[in-house]
Amino acid sequence: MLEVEGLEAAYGDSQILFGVDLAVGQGEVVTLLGRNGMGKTTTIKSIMGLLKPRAGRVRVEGRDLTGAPPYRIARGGLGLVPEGRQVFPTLSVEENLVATAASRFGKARWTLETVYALFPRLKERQRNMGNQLSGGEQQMLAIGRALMTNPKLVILDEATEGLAPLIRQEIWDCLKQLKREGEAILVIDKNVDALAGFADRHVILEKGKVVWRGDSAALMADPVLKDRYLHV
Amino acid sequence: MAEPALELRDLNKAYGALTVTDHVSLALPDGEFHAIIGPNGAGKTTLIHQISGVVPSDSGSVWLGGRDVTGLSLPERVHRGLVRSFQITSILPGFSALENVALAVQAREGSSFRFFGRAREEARLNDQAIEALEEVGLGKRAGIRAGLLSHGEKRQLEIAIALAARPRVLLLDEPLAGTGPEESAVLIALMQRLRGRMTILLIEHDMEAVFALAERVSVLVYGRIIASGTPAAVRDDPDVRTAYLGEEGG
Amino acid sequence: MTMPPENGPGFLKREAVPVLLFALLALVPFAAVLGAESYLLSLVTRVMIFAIAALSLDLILGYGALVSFGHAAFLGLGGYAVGILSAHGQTDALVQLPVALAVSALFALITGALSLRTKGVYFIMITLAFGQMAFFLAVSLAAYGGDDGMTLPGRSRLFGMELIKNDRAFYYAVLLALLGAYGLCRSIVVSRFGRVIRGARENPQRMAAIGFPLFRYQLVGYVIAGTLCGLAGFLLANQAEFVSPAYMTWQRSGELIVMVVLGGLGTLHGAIIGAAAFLLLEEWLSGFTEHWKMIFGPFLVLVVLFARGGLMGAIRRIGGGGHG
Amino acid sequence: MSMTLLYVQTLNGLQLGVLLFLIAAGLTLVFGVMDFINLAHGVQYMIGAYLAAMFTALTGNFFYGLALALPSALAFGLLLEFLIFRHLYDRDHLDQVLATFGIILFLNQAVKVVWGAAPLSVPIPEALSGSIRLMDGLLYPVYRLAIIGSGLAIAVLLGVLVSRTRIGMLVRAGASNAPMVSALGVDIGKLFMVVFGFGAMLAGFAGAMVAPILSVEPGMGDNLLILTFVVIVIGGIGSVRGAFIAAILVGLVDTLGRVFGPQVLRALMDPSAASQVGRALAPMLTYILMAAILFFRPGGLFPAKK
Repeated sequence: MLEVEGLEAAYGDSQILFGVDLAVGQGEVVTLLGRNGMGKTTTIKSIMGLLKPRAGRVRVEGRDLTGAPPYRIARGGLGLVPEGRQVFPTLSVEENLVATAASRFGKARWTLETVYALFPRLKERQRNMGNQLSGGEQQMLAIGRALMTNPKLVILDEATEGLAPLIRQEIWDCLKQLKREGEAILVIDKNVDALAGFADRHVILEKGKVVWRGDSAALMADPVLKDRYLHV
Repeated sequence: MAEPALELRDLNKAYGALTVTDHVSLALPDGEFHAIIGPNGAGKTTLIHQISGVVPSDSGSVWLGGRDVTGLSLPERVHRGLVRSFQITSILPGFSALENVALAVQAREGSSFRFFGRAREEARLNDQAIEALEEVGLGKRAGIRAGLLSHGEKRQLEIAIALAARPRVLLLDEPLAGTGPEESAVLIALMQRLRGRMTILLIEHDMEAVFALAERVSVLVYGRIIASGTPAAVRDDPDVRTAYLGEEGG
Repeated sequence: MTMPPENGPGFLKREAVPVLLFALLALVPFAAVLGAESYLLSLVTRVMIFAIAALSLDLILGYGALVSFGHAAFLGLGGYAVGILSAHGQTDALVQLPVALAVSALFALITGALSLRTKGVYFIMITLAFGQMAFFLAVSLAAYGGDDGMTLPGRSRLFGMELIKNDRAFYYAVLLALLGAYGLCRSIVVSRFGRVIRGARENPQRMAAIGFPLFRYQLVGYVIAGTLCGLAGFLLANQAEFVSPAYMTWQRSGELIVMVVLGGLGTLHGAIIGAAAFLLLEEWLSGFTEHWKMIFGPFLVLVVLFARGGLMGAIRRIGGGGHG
Repeated sequence: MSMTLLYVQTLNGLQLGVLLFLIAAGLTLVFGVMDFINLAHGVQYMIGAYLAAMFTALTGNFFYGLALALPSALAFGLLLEFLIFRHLYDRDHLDQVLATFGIILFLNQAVKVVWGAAPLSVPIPEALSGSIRLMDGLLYPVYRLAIIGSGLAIAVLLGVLVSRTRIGMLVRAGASNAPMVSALGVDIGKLFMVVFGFGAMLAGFAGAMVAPILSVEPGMGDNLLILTFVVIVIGGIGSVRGAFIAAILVGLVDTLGRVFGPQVLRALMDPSAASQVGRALAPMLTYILMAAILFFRPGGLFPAKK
């Protein structure tokens, strides 16, 4: 589905990624873990073409899209829920969902109805402007917006960052449901325990390099791992 | 009791319906090395912007050595001794390292409404600048164009610029962001040397650095300070582990 | 990379371009004796006057990255100060020049204070609008010729004497003014003040964070530039013995920008070369065809798309010399 | 001052406002979505007028002329975008200013070569000639009413387009966060071409509509362009709604100021001084208005970004 090989990226002369390898298969949930500043968001930006990679390959379903403009990568089947949510402030909730909606691969799984069913709260606020929402609602909107492009792989960059515990739980429940429905997901988060419950595989980044990869059982079995790479 | 060097009283900031900082209060006694940690989106950078005067607060006040500086602009706060660095390297790439620092000296002392004389050759400014550069270990690189310095050296330069402004309170916004291991080590040693010489408020993700440097640590989550204390106390605080590390239910 | 000492043996080499430039300008009247004296003198006088205007713009555009699109207004203000005072019988430069400069400075202070509150595209459009405001003001001055402009009774006097009536004397007066303006700008650029302005071009946020309230410095820079351009306006009115709203059309402001960029941003002698290049090119092309703008327009587009750094950039690339 | 004069001048102001809006609408979106400063937008207006004059002369019918001028103006705008503008999007504002300035120099001269230096005139179409009595003693030319009417109709249409359609949503989204729109699968370059072409056509339409009442001449778009900038700055870059309100405001202030400024002053000072001062002040009114609005709202009335 998504294959990333030897990805290197830099802002100006400060290199952030030093050869990241990553793969997400059909219907698979993969997490990208690591402390802040280790290059997780940069990895996502490089995958999406928002940052031109210095080296390496990004393939979506076997097609090489390295260095392609973001819209072509998105059309390849990636739906981005960006860090900081970035909902469109001057569009209403419904417009945020509809504006970039698409169904590029046959019949649309996600429509206004199904997204509203997933997030009833959004339906209540459909006439509100993007900047009139709380943080949690903005996050739901950003997820709904990505789903409306009917992607093959949803990428969530810090989707629960800065949210209250109850709202977080709601977001995770939603991810679980997406997984049950066969959606492939690449998720960045720091809440290892919550993710370990339903993610298939994990990748840990440390200073721009992959330092560990494995399944949930292996991750949970090794407490040293968590303390070393993820914790305070 | 002596006035705190820096005091935040009930700072608030919201963008639309989104609360970014939520009743933040904090007092740093003179000479303390204090660190703020917290997840992305917790409002750390906004808080630094509010303290330094880049972003106006919705309510609350900032006090510097017992004086209210809430209404002052960023440059005015610098003149009162409140100096900051930036998360994304912020230097003058076309100027030499020396001139980057000399400008900070120039801003601090004497008029800049002088239209004659070569500023670059003013020994009074350059001597102090050299001093600050040597302090951070860039003495030999003074003549290099700042844009040509390595990333780590740029971070050092930023600290030299801040030092040249003679801060009483120094705000460091993720000084280690984007640095490699060797570069980090140099910067951590530098911060170690600054400890106790001025009041320092550090925002940083590198936990090892934070716990090695800070005397006290505050944890910012959802724009609120949920814990504040010695590194050891904060590390073991169950609330911190739940809220920050996501260990729901312990 | 330490700077070479100011008066070392490298001085002539480093300063070759400006030294050569001014030597050339000083010799023009002698070459003019060979023929077509009045044509050449008046053309080069005009070049020098516009060079002063371009210099003043370079100060804020090249060194301060302030894309001011209303700079021609100051040409007009300086010119109209001469025209209006002359119309009321006040023909002495000792009165006219201070008034011309003061009016320009005041206009710069007011419009600058408003424009500098904004950034980027807004700044460009607002300076453009204020320039246009000055233009329409001149058009509406029916008592002073309105649309058609006004003819001056003669050149300004100095202590009641007609010192610059002679074209050659006027030429040297303008050369002196250009030299003075150039020297002043050079001094400002390397001074403490100039360093603040240049710093603001590179990174305004950094400058604010080390304690510079930039608005004040940029405003003073804007006023200096406007005042200096007012001087050019004073000279222009004297050369043509005529002022009209055409001095301050927005196209003229655009041409001033073109001069600065052609010569190379932030190189003061580049502004002089740019002014010369623009006016001589105009003169030369319009010798071929009245539609010279059809050649010049695309030329400009091509320069933007393919040649960065302007003519001085090209000279530097060929000569391999550096400039701080 | 008579009430009739006030009505007539208000209508004139409205007409100027509507024209300004037609030009400003495309320009403000181009600024907003691509952060691109396009000085050459005023020549689109001029080209529209020339095309209308040419096609009207060829077909002998203004409406056919208009119908042919619109797609031609669109095609011309797209051609410019393709040849030059798209290479300037990631350049700085100074480069954009210079290159589009070069385009103005070229086109203002080119129309002289193609259509001659003398102004062209277009007869007012038969169906819209004459005046209509709006009320007692108030006669107003039908054609000018047609301009106001069609302008307002387009404003409404554009409002619907921007607020109701997918393209409109994308344009608004793009004005606040273009990279995000792209990351969601929208080709922002193509979106921009659509906006640009449409904007060029609207400006061309404005030019075509005024062809019968103004003289069609080189440089006719230049001064209007500056007023359009004022409109955009007042309205807030990237906002169509802001552009509409600001355009009407500027149209009214400019027109009424010129006519009534001196009259108002006459009540305050002696007549000859009043008419002098009034005539000098009137053309500055618009700019004073702009300065005042910016003083309180540096981002304009309806800023599209945050």
